[in-house]
Amino acid sequence: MSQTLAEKFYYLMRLGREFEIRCKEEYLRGNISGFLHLAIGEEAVHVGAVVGFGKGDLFCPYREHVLALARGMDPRLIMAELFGKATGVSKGKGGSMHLYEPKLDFYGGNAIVAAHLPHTVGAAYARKMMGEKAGVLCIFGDGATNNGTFFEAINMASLWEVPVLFLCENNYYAIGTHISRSFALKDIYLKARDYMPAEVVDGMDVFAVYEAVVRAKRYIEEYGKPYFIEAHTYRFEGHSMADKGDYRSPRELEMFKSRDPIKLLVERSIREGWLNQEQISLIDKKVEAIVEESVQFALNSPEPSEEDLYTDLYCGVCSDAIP
Amino acid sequence: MSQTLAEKFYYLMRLGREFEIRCKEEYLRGNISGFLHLAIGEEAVHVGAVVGFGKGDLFCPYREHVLALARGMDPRLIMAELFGKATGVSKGKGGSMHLYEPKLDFYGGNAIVAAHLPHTVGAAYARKMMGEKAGVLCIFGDGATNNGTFFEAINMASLWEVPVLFLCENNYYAIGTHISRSFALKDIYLKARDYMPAEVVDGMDVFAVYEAVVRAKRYIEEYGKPYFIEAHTYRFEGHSMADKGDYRSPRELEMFKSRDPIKLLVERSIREGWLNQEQISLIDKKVEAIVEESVQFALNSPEPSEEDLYTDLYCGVCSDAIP
Amino acid sequence: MLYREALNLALDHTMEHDERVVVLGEDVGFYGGNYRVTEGLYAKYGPKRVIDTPIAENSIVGTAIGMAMMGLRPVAEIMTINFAMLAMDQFVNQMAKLRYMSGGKIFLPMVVRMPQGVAKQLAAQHSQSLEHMFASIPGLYVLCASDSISAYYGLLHAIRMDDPVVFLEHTLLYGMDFPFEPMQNFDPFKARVLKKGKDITVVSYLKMVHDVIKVCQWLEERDGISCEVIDLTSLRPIDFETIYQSVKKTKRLAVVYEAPKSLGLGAEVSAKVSEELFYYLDAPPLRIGGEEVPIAYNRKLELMAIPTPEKIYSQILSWSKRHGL
Amino acid sequence: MLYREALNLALDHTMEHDERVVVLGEDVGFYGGNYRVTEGLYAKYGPKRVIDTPIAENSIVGTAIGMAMMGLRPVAEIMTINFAMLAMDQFVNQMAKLRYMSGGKIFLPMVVRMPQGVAKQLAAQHSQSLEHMFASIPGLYVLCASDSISAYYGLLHAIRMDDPVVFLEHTLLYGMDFPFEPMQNFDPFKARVLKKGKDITVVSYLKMVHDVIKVCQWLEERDGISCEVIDLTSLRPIDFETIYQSVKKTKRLAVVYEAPKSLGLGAEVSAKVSEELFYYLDAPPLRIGGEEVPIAYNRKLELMAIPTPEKIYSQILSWSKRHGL
Ligand SMILES: Cc1ncc(C[n+]2csc(CCOP(=O)(O)OP(=O)(O)O)c2C)c(N)n1
Ligand SMILES: Cc1ncc(C[n+]2csc(CCOP(=O)(O)OP(=O)(O)O)c2C)c(N)n1
Ligand SMILES: [Mg+2]
Ligand SMILES: [Mg+2]
Repeated sequence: MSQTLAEKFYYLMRLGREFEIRCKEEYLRGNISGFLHLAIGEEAVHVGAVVGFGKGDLFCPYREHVLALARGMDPRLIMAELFGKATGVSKGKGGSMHLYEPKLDFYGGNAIVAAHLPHTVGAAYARKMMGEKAGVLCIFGDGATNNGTFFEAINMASLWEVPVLFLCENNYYAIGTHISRSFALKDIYLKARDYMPAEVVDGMDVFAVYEAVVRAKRYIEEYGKPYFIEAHTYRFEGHSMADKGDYRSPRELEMFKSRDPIKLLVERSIREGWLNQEQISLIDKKVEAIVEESVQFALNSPEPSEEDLYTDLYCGVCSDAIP
Repeated sequence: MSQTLAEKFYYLMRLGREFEIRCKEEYLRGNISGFLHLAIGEEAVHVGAVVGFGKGDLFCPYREHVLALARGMDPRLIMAELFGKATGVSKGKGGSMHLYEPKLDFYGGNAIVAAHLPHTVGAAYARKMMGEKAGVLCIFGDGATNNGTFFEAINMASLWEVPVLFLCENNYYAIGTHISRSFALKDIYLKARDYMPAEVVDGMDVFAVYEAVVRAKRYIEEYGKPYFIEAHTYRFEGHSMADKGDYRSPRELEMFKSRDPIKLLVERSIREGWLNQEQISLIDKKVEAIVEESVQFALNSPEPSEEDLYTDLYCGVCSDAIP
Repeated sequence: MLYREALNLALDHTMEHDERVVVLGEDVGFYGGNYRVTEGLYAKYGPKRVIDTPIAENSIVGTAIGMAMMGLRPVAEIMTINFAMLAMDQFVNQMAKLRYMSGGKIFLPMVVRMPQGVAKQLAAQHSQSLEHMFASIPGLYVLCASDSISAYYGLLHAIRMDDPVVFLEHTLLYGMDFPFEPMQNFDPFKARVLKKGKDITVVSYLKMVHDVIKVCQWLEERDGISCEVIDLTSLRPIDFETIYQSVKKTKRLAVVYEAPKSLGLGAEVSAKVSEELFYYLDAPPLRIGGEEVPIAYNRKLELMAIPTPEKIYSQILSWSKRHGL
Repeated sequence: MLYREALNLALDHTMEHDERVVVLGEDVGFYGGNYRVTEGLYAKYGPKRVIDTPIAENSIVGTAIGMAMMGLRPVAEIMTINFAMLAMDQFVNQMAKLRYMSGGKIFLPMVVRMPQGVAKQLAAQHSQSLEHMFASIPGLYVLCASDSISAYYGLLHAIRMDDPVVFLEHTLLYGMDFPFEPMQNFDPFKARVLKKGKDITVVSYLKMVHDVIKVCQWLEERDGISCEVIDLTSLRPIDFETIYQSVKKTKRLAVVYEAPKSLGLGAEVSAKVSEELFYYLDAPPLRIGGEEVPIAYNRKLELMAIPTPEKIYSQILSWSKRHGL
């Protein structure tokens, strides 16, 4: 079990990491543009949570490549989206911050901080009403918890008893502003603990995240009620490609990099005998090939056509279900 | 001391009560129109808080006649405002929900639920920066605490360490919706207790409110930080004149009416020897005269003139202070 | 049939026939709604489908979006358009854009209903016509209803659509009684020609339509001026074809609306007609809108700030005279 | 001087001379601002006057209102206009109305600055021109700046005013270098005639002004058409006098702006000029605005959705030809 998991985690985290390193290169090459937010350093949260949550709907903020990959979205379709191509998962209309695939129960990407939180409450309400138990995984940052919308959603989720797992990835910064400059409490989970079970987890340890999420998932499925997890993590890059991230001391950065979640996973997996160097190399090769293929796919894909300007705006049909 | 206070409380609460009973009559007579929210039943909170707070700025919701009276606003100017007259405290442009008098540090009346909360944070920030200690009294309802703006303000007040006394008057209802249908926690003060000292007080007992507010005021002045009080109270009337309030059981209404704050005050004052029947009658007469005078004043006041349509919109001048 | 009853019937009808339709908003459930539009629904369909919400407008629209994503057909009520200002992010950035940004993968079969306009002495924060803020956003449909027929069939249509619809009502219409007749194929995207005429085309919507009809009778009786009255039941898109047809005939256009005159629907209708029918026009398009002020509590100032039948009448008359009618 | 530097200098100047001026917003302090407009101010004036806020737009504007009530002169930054949708209640219901509702007892000497418009591939939720939402609200002033002179003097003027001002910038202008010269008596409420001409009046504002200037050179060189270019540095109120004077001369009006064409500033300028100068006009007023879609991420679709110099050129040209120039 742990072995299978370790392999899966390593594959997904490595895929996420290499995919995003390549994104960065393609951005500098001019193939990707706009805001590009990398999750390098935060892979344990993204992979641990998505794998641990399993079946259910996923709602993310703008930093969602790794989340999409972990959910099983085709890397080629993501890369094509970042390249703005018609083959992209959102037909080139969304870009990095707007990956959607309802077939995978993956509901984006949202570029407005905290705006998706009420969506998750409504989604979970609907799913529960329709008799589904799987619930919704809602991911957001530390900064998002200062916005009124966060509190409205927490209250409503608790009041209406809907199965949302609120997962806050606390990377200590909202763009250039450290949490100590933007909120009054020491711990984020305190903001939710009166409304639902709330806990803190080490977001650099993918197993810890995974286990916490599995526990939480069991709770929300069993009781049909919300749960809150605060995962401590760190982004190794700037907020987006537009930000150098130099408001953080080199010492701080070093400290967190010494706990690189992929490094931690590898060390532990080797120590426990879950993975050996050979397996790791094999995965690395596979990942390399996948990433390369995704770039080639994106490069070779067509741009949207001119007609696409006005498609996908309205359905243009009236549901015939209601007499 | 208690005697002086009892007399003051009785005078203000009786004035508030009679003033609003008269408002109701004048509304039915067609002299007052629009939304008229009466605070009948909630006088102990309004009077106890304003008297207890003393010096400092006051920000209120739309149910603010008694608060304005307790702050010392001329009843004639309030009544004239309700009559929409040019002599009204807001020149007839604001009406019941919008009484303002900066000379009394009285900053309204706001008809958008919770919208004034950030104003109080900014006001307290400014006052503190200018070296004033008195701080700001911010009054709002139970329903307001479900709005995101409430949480944003609580967080910012705590983060910026500004002297705001947040006073929530919990009358159990937001229009026709009981708190149990709109929020997830049992107690409102829980929403603030991680950010600042927070307590609950019996809002039907004017002395209890007064004492809690005096304590809180001492705290915000001494530390320059916010404080939270939840006062339990009840409105005896509908939400506004447009609402019959019949979603509440007669039993519930009776129960709360048996704790009418004015009745409680009179009983205790007589028991303790602070007031006698004669004094009470004297005050009642005085109040009666004041209310009558305010109505006469309003009746005899002129309407705004046609030119007033476009006055008070812009200052139209540029501050000459900045070179 | 009362306007409010028409809305209630449309909700009731769709809820009865489609379990996916749910209603949510402040006071809509147990209390029956502040304007009694949802009266009786709570008793009939229960708290799971008639949902009382906290006072949290952004999240009312936001949760409705989440519900719609998953296949429910929510009809959210924002108590009045004034409070919708708290939900503009969900309207403008979410509701209107999710379909486009997702390359068509997400669709939102949802309606947000709300009353707007100036009632009686509710003062500035409760007296606003803000339709242009919604009608200007690509990705939204904006319908509105001036009587019980457009209320009933318009709302029915809105709920049946698979796109997000903002449905505007008017506070003063709720209690008004209008003739009602069953209709086939009511299409809210088609403007209604409520009265035929030959001299002036008068375009209006919501409550102003009734004032316009009255004024047009006066004009006909007193001044022999014949107006064609067009009622917009959709503000996004606007049915310009119907307007063009009429203006080609009358050669004169007036637009009457309650919002401040500048930068509203009147500007759009006027500009568009100028663009398309410049050489047809015998007079500059006339806009009759509100004054550029917040609405005061005082009744006299309030009435000064919005079009009244008297003002509409005299403005149309003096404009017609100035321009040779 | 860089546009962003001009804004920074205006802030610095007023902060230096008036202790009541404070700056607040997300990342404006320690970080120096996401567009570096507030760079250096934190070090110079300290955290009490350069205030980092939580991501809470409604309360950023709301606290600024409270500060202004008490006599400070806050300059709040909303990171981009897209996020201002979360603060619309404070803009529309509070900032714009408090003075009027209080019968003039409250005044709000405050500014909210924010960039708007379409930059490069930021996608729908970060690419919007929403100026009409603010410019349509009585009680607000809405200024905007197209270059370093209007940025510096416009912002200076805004901060000096005792009324609430929304100050609009454009994301793509921050890094642009413009000639700067000290001026006496710059009045942002007076539109600027940037170029004299006799055939067509072209009204624009913010970034589009520069595209318009370029297009007008093309028109002059290639087609012998002479344009007068007017730059609006205020969107509420709009200086129609300057526009009228120009149109009386040219008899032709075009308005160029980035927002979706319908229901925006273009509609207002067009409608108003039709109303006032109907008999002067030799052609229908032309609006050149964006398409009625959210902005896609893909660069080609993005450029299709907004006016570009090429599109502006060809639209003006074919319109002039159609209408006999
Ligand atoms: C409502 C809103 N305000 C501001 C922004 C600009 N913005 C984008 S990301 C961000 C910081 C968010 O911080 P956090 O929630 O901690 O997420 P992180 O990027 O650290 O994961 C800000 C302020 C936005 N997108 N939406
Ligand atoms: C943002 C907003 N939403 C809705 C309303 C309509 N409304 C007016 S008062 C009210 C109830 C407020 O309840 P509470 O805060 O408990 O105050 P109370 O009247 O009970 O003192 C509502 C929903 C409003 N004015 N503002
Ligand atoms: Mg963060
Ligand atoms: Mg209440």
